[in-house]
Amino acid sequence: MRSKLISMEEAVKNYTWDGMTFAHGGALPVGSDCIAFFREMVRQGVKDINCISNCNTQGSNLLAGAGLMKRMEVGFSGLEVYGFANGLKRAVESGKTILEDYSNGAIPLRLLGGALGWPFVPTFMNTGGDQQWCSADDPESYPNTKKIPEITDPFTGKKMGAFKSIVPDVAAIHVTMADIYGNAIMLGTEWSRFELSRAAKKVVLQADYIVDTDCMRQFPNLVRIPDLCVDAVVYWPMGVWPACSTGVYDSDEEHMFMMNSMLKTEEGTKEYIEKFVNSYKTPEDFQNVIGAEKVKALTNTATAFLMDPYRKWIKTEQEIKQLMERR
Amino acid sequence: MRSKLISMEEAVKNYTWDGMTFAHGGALPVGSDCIAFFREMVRQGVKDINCISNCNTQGSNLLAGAGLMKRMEVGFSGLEVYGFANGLKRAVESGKTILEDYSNGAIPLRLLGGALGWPFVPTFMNTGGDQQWCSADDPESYPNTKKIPEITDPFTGKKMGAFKSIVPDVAAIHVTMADIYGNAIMLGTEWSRFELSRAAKKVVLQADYIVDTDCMRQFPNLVRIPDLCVDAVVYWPMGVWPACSTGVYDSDEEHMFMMNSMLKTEEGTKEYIEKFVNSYKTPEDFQNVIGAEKVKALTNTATAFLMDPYRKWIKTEQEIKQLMERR
Amino acid sequence: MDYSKNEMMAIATGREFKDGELAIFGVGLSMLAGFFAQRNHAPNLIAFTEGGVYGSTPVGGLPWGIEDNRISANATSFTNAIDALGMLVASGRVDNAVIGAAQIDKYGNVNTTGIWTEGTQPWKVGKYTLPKVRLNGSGGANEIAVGAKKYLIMAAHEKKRFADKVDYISSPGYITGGNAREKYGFPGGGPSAIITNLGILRPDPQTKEFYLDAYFTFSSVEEIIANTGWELKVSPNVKAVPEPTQQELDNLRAVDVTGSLRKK
Amino acid sequence: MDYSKNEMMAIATGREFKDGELAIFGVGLSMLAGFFAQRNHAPNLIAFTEGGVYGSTPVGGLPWGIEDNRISANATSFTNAIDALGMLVASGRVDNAVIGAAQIDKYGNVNTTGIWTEGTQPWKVGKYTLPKVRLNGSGGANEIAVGAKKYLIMAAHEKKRFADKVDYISSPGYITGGNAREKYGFPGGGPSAIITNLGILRPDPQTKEFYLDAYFTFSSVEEIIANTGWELKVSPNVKAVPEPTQQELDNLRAVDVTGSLRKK
Repeated sequence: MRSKLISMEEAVKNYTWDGMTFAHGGALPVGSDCIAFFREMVRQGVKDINCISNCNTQGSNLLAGAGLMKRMEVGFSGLEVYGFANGLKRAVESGKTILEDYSNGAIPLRLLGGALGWPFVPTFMNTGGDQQWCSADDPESYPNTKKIPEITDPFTGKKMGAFKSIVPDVAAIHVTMADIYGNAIMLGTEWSRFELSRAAKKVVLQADYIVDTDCMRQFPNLVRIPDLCVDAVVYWPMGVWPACSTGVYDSDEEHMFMMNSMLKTEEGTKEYIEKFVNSYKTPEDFQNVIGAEKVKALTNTATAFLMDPYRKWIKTEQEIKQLMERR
Repeated sequence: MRSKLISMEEAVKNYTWDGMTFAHGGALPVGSDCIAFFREMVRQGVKDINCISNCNTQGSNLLAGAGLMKRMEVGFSGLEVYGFANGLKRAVESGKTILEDYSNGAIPLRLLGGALGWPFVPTFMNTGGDQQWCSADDPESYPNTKKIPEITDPFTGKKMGAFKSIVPDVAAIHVTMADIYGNAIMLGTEWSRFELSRAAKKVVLQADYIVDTDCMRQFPNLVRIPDLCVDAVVYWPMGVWPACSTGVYDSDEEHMFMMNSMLKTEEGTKEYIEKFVNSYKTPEDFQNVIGAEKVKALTNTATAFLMDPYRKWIKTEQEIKQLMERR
Repeated sequence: MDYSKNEMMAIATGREFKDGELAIFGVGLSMLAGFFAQRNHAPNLIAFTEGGVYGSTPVGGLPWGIEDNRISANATSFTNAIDALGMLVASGRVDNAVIGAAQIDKYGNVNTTGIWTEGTQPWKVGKYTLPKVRLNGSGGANEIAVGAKKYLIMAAHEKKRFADKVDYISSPGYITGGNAREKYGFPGGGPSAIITNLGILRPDPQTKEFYLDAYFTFSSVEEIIANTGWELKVSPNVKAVPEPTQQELDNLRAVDVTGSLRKK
Repeated sequence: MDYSKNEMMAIATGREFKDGELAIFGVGLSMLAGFFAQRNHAPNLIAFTEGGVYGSTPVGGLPWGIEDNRISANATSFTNAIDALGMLVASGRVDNAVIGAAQIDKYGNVNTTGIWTEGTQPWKVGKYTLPKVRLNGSGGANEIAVGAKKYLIMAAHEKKRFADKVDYISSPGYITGGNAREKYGFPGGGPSAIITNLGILRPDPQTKEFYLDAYFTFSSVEEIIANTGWELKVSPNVKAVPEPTQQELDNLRAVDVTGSLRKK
């Protein structure tokens, strides 16, 4: 099998385009999303994105704040204890981004439906309330009957709702460890990454570590995303920053608040992009943008022990450079 | 939290009853099913079992051969390369066991539906063929329209089928490792054990090893069955014998064939039960029934390295005895 | 009074959790109330978060999110959202939970999605219009609302939050009251109490309209009525909620390491 | 002839796998044919088994089952049945596969469930009756039949197996022929070939009835017609299947370590 290891720049160039349906994962406000991939999307100015988000994250907050998100389907549009997502909030309130509301249980089930090749999934979630009755895509009809239509259980005759399955064009997924073929291990909650990796037409992984395939053979039950689901692998340490990657680094409280407050305004967003998106090219530069001391503090996480069983298979920067050149 | 560790005898006494809907897992003909639990069911003579099997195994083969299985829903009723399951075959051909046919993809999805609290799951599987048109429960109607009824996708108007979800009364599940609270790690394919552990009203684990909870805290992503899904834990080494447990022992080719040929007849089945069911009481006796040399040969498996990361947390026989007494 | 209103609210919420219940905790106040209950009177309360994080307790301070490393550092199991929200919550297996509310109405319907200019609410104008203020959406609270056997709603008691009808139903309570939930076949039973910083409201068994059941000693029936946006019915047996015991305060403060609830 | 009929059948089956395809292997002959293809001409053929066993090759002999330790010893990933059979196979993602058959009819419908006494078949008597001989059921073959973009059917060529109509459809092929599959919305395309120990049958593009496309050099059109239970149509361009090359035989035998196919 051939190596799927490519650069972040290539990954965004080859796997994103204007107007695409893009999904991301973890898609958790404080943990394990492909934030670095979003930064590169913003740098390359991919626009009119139809974004499938389980939850909003600083990645979708940035994309929306930069005016690049045309539409979003989401279960939770905030940043949990870090507050409202100002970039997204501004885009939605101004009408720049059309937001179609679901819940945190709904998006994973709709991805499950996509993964299984079902056109719909039965549900009790999101019925009897305004996720069902309001549709941002079809605003004129209230109560809406097409977004989450009523169906009948053929066995009991009881009524319930139906979710439309989701098949994203591309999913960018953060993983803790990947080998060069795309076998991947996630530490911490999978959230909806397992279903997403099967639902999307193309899958790009963003990994904190590149490990040897021997690691996968020792822990095959941990490899929840096998190579055959994956099209490309990008090595990008601290790629979830300023959010956290379980086992690797904590969330950067200072930057989480600062970033979110800068995204409040267009000017602030421009400034943020200058300082934290256009200010680096390589993963090495990126570390400098974060700052060595900050990286040291954040990687000193109480979850670090979760990585211990796998450290001996971690590829060095040098080995990874060689693997990239060898393609 | 209290220990859920109990003896095999107690487990079958407390969690099985005549006429119950019983599900088992792995439910793979050659791997990782709770065969020891089935032996105890046969010893205690639990009867009229409504058996939910993803596949037949030597456990369901024995239960049916012993005349204790009233009905079965199953995707595959054989023993793969080990041939037809003679005990089950005899029970079905004689009309003693009513067998309702599905497929290997169907049973897991029906358990998924049960786990999610859905009354049905949409499907393309098992439609356009005799799993849909024939019903052993409702034999007079052909083509049958109630077993896998036709439903309509509310978004496209296209037709598809619907499976009835399954909620077993009790599931007995083999796992490689469990702690005394019911946190469990499976090595090898999960088959449908994850869904089963959420679909069943009660769950009993049969474990090759009891490990310390520290093992679970080191590998939380491997703990696919958390304690809150589990009612009881039984320690039973070689519990899958004569089939295989990935990472622990291979299938016993000689016994697989011998057992299956003995199950061909009622007499042979009686003899098998005498020799391999009523011939032991404790896990220790059970090892002697298998034979020390055989155990040595079977545990010398090419998959043994898969257990290496966890060995330091394995509880000794002595520690387990103490844990049992402490209750 | 040697405790804060938020501490009273957290303790009153914690008292609603019984030993041995299966519960899902959110972040913030809800998690503090839950872990307080576990420490104080419900040692066998089994809790998890909506990401499928099992068997863990916070480390190094209150988590910033349900997937924060602070709640992942000592977990016994990590699974996924379909497991936690689909198989355990929406399916009807969870006994108890806590959700928050930006707006709440007399039937316990919760709005966390947006605030509309009066008169422009979708249910009033018969179409979906943009909210004046976009909030966070339902998150996993909708799954709790449809699936939990019972659940608690926590909210600061203010007239503008306690509306006769919410602008948007993010998490359905009893919808239009009575047996309105039955039409949707929800596995869950609906909200069992609204616990505020002033007192406790409970649903009428028939009408499902929330009435005032009890007030905190630092508040009063009058204050609560004055801060409720609908004509709040008062129980004939309305009573004062017992003040926190020293043991309860000690246990709460042991959980609230950062003292986030102390501020009065 | 320095090869066996089974070896010819395995090689002819292997030739149908193209490099880069995503394939699911069963046990026995099907797995040998697949791994032969991978070794011989399709190095990037990606294969998995229905248990969600990925990236592995057999160790210590041919596996007794798709979950046997012999196929689990060097896997890169273990998941589950819903992943493998639901998300990869039934969903329409798999390019190619092989299934076996106890009985097969002119439209490629496969029976692996039971054999009925002539005249008592459910489709004849209009009710479900007990089979005379209970077989193994469909296993994962039904998911392949509904979901795989294309798949191959392997069977020993005997008149009683090759029936005008199978007793029971365990895995639907083209059902009643023509576009009959469309009614069911199957994601998959149906069977692309029936490969026997005598030759290769392929479906007519319109009628979907299987005709004789090619015969093995040790067989003949006449022998194949004589061993087929329906009036087998013969392609005007019917041809001999090229004999195995030495390289093909070497690669097959390197995979068939136990020589299970050698027996003539």
